[in-house]
Amino acid sequence: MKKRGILINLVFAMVLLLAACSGSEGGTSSSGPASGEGDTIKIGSLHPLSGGLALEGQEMRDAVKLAIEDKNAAGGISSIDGAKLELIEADHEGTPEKGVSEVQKLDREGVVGIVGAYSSGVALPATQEAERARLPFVVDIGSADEITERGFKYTFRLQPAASSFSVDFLEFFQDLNENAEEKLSSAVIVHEDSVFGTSIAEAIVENADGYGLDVLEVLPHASSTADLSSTINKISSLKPDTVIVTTYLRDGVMLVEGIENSNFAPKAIIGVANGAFSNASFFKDYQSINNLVMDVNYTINPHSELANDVKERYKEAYGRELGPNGAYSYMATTVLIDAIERAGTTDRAAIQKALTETNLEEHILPQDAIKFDEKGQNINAKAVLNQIFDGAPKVVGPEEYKETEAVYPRN
Amino acid sequence: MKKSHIFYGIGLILIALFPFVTDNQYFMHIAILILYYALVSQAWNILSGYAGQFSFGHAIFFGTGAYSSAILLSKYNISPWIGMFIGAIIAIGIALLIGFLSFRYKLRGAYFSLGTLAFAEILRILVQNMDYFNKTLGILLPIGDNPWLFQFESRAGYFYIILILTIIVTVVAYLISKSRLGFNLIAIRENEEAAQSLGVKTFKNKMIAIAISGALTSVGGTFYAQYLLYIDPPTTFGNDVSISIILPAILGGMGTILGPFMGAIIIVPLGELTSHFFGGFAGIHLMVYGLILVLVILFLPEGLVGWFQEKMRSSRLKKEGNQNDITET
Amino acid sequence: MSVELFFQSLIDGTLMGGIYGLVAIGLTLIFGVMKIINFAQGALMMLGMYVSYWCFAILGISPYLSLPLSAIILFAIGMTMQRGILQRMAGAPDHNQLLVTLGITLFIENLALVIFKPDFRSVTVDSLPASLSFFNLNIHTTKLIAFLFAIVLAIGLFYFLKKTFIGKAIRATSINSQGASLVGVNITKINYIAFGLGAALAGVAGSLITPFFYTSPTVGASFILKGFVVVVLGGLGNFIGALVGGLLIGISEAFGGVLLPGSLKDLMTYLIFIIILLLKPSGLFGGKTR
Amino acid sequence: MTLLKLENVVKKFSGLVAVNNVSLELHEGEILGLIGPNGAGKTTLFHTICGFHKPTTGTILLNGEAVHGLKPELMCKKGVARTFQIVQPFGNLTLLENVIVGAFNTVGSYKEASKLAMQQLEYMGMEKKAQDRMKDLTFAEQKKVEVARALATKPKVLFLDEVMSGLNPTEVNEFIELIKDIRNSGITIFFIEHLMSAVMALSDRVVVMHLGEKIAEGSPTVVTKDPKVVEAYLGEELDEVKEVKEYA
Repeated sequence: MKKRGILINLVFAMVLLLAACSGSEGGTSSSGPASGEGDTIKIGSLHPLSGGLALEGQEMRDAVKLAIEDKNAAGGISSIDGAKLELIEADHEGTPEKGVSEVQKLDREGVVGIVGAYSSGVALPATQEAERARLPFVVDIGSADEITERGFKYTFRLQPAASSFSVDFLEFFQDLNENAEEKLSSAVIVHEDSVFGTSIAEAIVENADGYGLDVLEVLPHASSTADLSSTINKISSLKPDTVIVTTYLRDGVMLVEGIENSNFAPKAIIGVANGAFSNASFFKDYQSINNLVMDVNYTINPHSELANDVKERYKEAYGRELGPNGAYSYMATTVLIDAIERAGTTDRAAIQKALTETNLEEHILPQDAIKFDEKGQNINAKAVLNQIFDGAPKVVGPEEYKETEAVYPRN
Repeated sequence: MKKSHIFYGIGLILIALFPFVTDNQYFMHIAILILYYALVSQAWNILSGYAGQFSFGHAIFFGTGAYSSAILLSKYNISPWIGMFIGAIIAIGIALLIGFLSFRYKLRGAYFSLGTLAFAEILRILVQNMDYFNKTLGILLPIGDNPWLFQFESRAGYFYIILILTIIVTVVAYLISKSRLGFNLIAIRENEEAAQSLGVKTFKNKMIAIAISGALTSVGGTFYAQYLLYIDPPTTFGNDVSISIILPAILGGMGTILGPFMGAIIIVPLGELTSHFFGGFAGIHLMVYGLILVLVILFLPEGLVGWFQEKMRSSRLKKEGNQNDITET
Repeated sequence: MSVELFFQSLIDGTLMGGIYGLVAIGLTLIFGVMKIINFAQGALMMLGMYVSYWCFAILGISPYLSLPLSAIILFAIGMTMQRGILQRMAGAPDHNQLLVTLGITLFIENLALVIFKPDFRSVTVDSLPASLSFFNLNIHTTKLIAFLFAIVLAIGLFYFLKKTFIGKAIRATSINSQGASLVGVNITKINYIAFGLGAALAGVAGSLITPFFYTSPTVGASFILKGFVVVVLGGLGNFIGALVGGLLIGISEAFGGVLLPGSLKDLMTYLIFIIILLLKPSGLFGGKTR
Repeated sequence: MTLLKLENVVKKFSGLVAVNNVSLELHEGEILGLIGPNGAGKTTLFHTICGFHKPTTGTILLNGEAVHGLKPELMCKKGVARTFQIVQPFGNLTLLENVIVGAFNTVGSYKEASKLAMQQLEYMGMEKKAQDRMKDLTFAEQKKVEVARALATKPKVLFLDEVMSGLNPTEVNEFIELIKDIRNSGITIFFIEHLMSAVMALSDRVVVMHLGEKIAEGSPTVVTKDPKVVEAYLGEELDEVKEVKEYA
C-alpha cells in the first residue's frame, strides 16, 4: 500500500549515495598530500570553535594562525623554496565523532600535519584517526595520560600529562612548606568533573601521602553548574589549610568569589592547571578576590623576550591576552613548522621522522629544549607556580624561572 | 511484492559495493555514520514512532550498550560480539524497569519525554560517580586488528558490520510493522482507548516496544564504542546523544520503515556540508544547521517519507476522482 | 552537620531555589498555556543577559535598571518567534514543536557566538555590598535581590492571570482554547501575548542573574533542564508552584551537595522529579490529575 | 439464555453517582435498546460494563463469570466489542489498517488479519475506500468503519453507542437493516440510541435510565407508554418528547 512511496524514496537514496561516490572519485586521493611544487603547505588546526568550549578553542586557533603568519612573514619554509604555509581550520564542537570526521576532512584537504584538540575526549579518537591516516598530529592541550600511552607513531604532545601535573604540584607544595614558617597540610580538592579535572585530582590523591598533603575531601562539580554554594559551605565546614582547585574559568571565579564571601579564609588557594587562575580576565577583572591566589600551570616563560614579543603581537592581532592554552598552540604549531623545515619535504613520513628528532631550544615555554620521548611526549615539559600580586601574575617557582618569592601562607 | 523485493535487493547490492567504489576514508566514515544513525534512530522509532511513546532519553540504552561492551572488553577481556548481546540484555532489563514505572503510572506525552530525559540524566550521574565505570575518565579501548575483538584494520570492516546490523534492525522494524505487535503499537499511538476496546493489551505491548527498542539501541551503542574506541559519560548518556538519535527519524518520517534511513542520509551530510561551507566562521554552520532544522520541520511536518506518501496518496485520489468522472459522464 | 552549616545551606539553597523558580516562571507560562516544551527558553534568557551586559559595558547602567529594556526586547523576540514559526505549527504533533524550539536554540546560541564572541562576560554592581552577614551567616546580596524579584513576579503574575482581562483570556485559552474562542477570545493574539510574556520573563530572569553569573552564549544550558523539572514539580502554568518547586530543588541540592559524595547532588533533582512525575503528575499543587 | 448479567452496579465519580444500583440481563441473540434523556448515565454504564470504568460496587457476570473490574482489552478478549459515542478512529491509518487492528484480536498473521478486515469492510460496504485515511472520511463513514472494526474482533456481544446519530434517513434505514443482519449472524446487541424510530424498529426489549437509575424495562411499545418514562423525558428537547409520545 505504501509501496510506491517507498520505492521512490529508495531510488532517491541511491541517487544521493551514487552522487556521493562519484564525488569521491573526483576528489583528491586519500593518500599523500595534494600540495606539490609552488603550492602552499597546509597545516590543520582542530579545536572546539563552537559550543561550550568555544572561548578556549578560538583562542587556540588564533595562536596557530599567528605562528603560521610569523613563519610566512619570515619567508616561508626555506628548505622548500620558501613555500608559504596555509591554515586549514576545523571545528570538532567537542564531540568525538566530529573530531574523527574533521581529521579525515583535513586529511583530504592535504594538510601535512594537525595541531589541536583541547578536550582529551576528542584528542583520543582524533589522534587515533590521524595515526590510521599516517598524519602527524601535535597535541597542544589534552591532558589525559593515555593520549601518548598507546604507542602511536604520529602523535606528539606538548602539554604535560595529567599525572605529571599532579606530581609537579605536589613538589611545589613540598617546596613551599619547606620554606614556610607555618606548614600547611590539610586540603580540600575542588575539581570540575570531566576527564580534565578528575584525572588531575585523582593523581594528586594517589600520591599525596609522600608529600605531606592530607586530603580531607574531594569535591567534584559539573563544569556548567549554576551554583557552587554547597561546595563552598562544605569547605567552610571542613576548614582545610589549603583549597586545591582544578576548574574552568567560570566555575573557578564562582568558587573564589564564594570563598571570599564566606566566613572562612583558607591559608592558600592553589590551582592546578586551573582554567581561571591563569586567565588574563581573572587577573584584571577580579582584583578584589584574586590576591595571592596560586596556580600550577603550563604557561609562558616570563624571562623569555621572544615570549613577550609573541604576547604583544597576539594581543595586537586578536584583542585578547595570550593565555597558557594559546601559548601551547603557538608552540605546537612552531614545532610542526620546524619539523617541516628540517624534513625539507611535504612527505608526512619524513615530517613524522623530523618530529621525533625535534630539539627546539628557541621557544616561549618555561622549560629546556622541546624534545619528544619515544611515546611522543614533550619530556622537558614543566609546569610553573604562579602567584597573583595586585592583579598581575608572577612566577614564584621553580628556581630558574622565579620572578619573586611566594607569599605562603597568604594570611 | 516481488518487484519491490528486486528493488530492495539492487539497492542493497549498490550500498554493499560502496567500499569498492571509494577507498576515501572520509566518505567511508560518513557512510558509516549514516548507517549508524539510521540504526539507532530506527530502534528509537519502534518505541516512539510506532508506539507513540516519545522518548527523549534514548541515551539510556545507547550508553548501556556502549558501556557494557566496553567494560566487558577492557575488564574481563570478553569480545564485544558477546558484549553486544549482554549489553542488549542489560538494556532490556533497564527498559522494562523504566517502562514499568512509566506505563504503570501512565506517563504520557510530554511527561513521558521528560521522564525518560530524567532517567538518562540519573544514569549519567551514577556512571559518572562510580569507580567501576572509571567515573568521568571514560574507557579507552585497545586498538588492533583482531576481528574477533571487533577490530578491523580497514574501515570497510566497520562499514560491513554496521551495514548488516542496520539491515537487521530495519528488517526487524519491517516485520514488526506487518505483525500484530506493530498494529497494536500503532493503534496505541493513534488512540489508546479505541485500541483497548479492540483487545489491545496496551501495557504489555508498550513494555515489549520499549524492550525491543532499548535492546536495538544498545547494539548501536556497542558499535559506537567499538568504532571510536573511547567513551565517556557525556558522549554516551548525555542529552545531545538522545537528540541525535531522534533527529533522523523525525526528519525522515516517524513511524515509517525508511524514515530513519532517509533522515540519516540527509542529516549526516547536512552537518558535514554546513561545517564545510561555513566552517571558517565558527558558529555559523550550527546556525545554518538549526535554521534548516526549523524549516524542514515547518514545511515537512510528517518527515520526508510522510510527505512522499501524502503526495502519492493525493495523486492517487486525484486519478481515481478523474476515473469516476469519466465513468459518470 | 553543624548548626551553622545547616542554616548556611538552608539560606543558600533557598536563594538558589528562588533563582530556579525565577527561570521557571516564564517556562511555566509557555508550557502551561500553549503546551509547548520551549527548549529555547535558556537561549532567550541568555539574550536577556546580553542586553543587561551591554547596557552595563557601554552605558554603565546597572542590570536592575536595564531590566525593563531586556523585558521589552525579549517580548518582541518572543512574539516574533510565535508569529513567524510556532503559530504556523498549530496542530502539529508536540514533538515537532519541541524540535523546532531546539533548532531555534541552536540558531540563537550560535548567532550569539558569532556576534558576541565566546568570551565570558561579567557585570558588577559596585553600589551594593557583596554579601550581608549576621549570626555568622552570609547572604549573597544580588542573589537575594533576584530571589525577592522571583517572589514579586510570581505573586504579581498570579494576580495578573486572576484579575485582568488578558490574564483571564490567557487562562481560558490554556484550559480550553476552543471554548475561549467561542466566547470571543482572539486565540492567536493571546498566544502572541503569552509567548511574548514568557520570553520577556526569560529576559528578566537573565538580567537578574547577570550580577552573579557569567554571561556567555551557552549559559542557558546551565538552567534549562532544571527549569523543566521545576515547572513540572510546580504544576503547569502555576507560578507560585514554580517558585515552591524551585525552592524544593534548590534546598535539596544545597543539602545534597553537603551530605552526598561526588557530584551526586544532581541526582537529587532528577529523583525528586521522577517521584513526583509518577505519583503526582499534575505537580505538587495541581488539583486534578491529567 | 442470559449472556450478561448486571447486579446492583453502582458507579460514583468523587461523590457524584452516575450509575445507581442498576441490575439488568442481556439474553443471548437479542437486541436490547438502552434509552434515557441526556445525562441519564447510559454511556457511563457502557463504559463500566466494557471495562473502561471500574464499578464502585456491584457485580457483572458474563456467561456466569464475574468480569467487573477487568480491563477493556480483556473484556474484548472475552467477546465484548463496542463503538464509541464520539468516534475514536485511528486517524492516520487507512480504513483497512483500522479494521486490521480489530482483526488481530483473534488472528495471528497479517495475511489472515487483512483478509478478515477486508471481509468486514465489504460487509459494511466500505471496501472501495479501504486505502483511504480514516481522518479523511465523513462522520457517518467513520461510524461504519468503527462497527466493522468492532466486528473484526469476532465478538459475542456488540455494544453500539449512538451509532446512528448524525446520519440521514436513508443511512439510518441501511444501518437498521445492518444491525438486524449482525444479530442474525449470531451476535447479541446492546445499543444506546436517541433516535426513537430506530429503537422501535430494532429492539426486542428496551431498558430506560434516568438520573443513573433504571426506571423501566420491557418491550418497546410497553415501555414508551410508561408514565415514568414520559415524565423523565419532559424537559428534554421538545421533538424528542413528541417522538416518545408519538409512540406512546
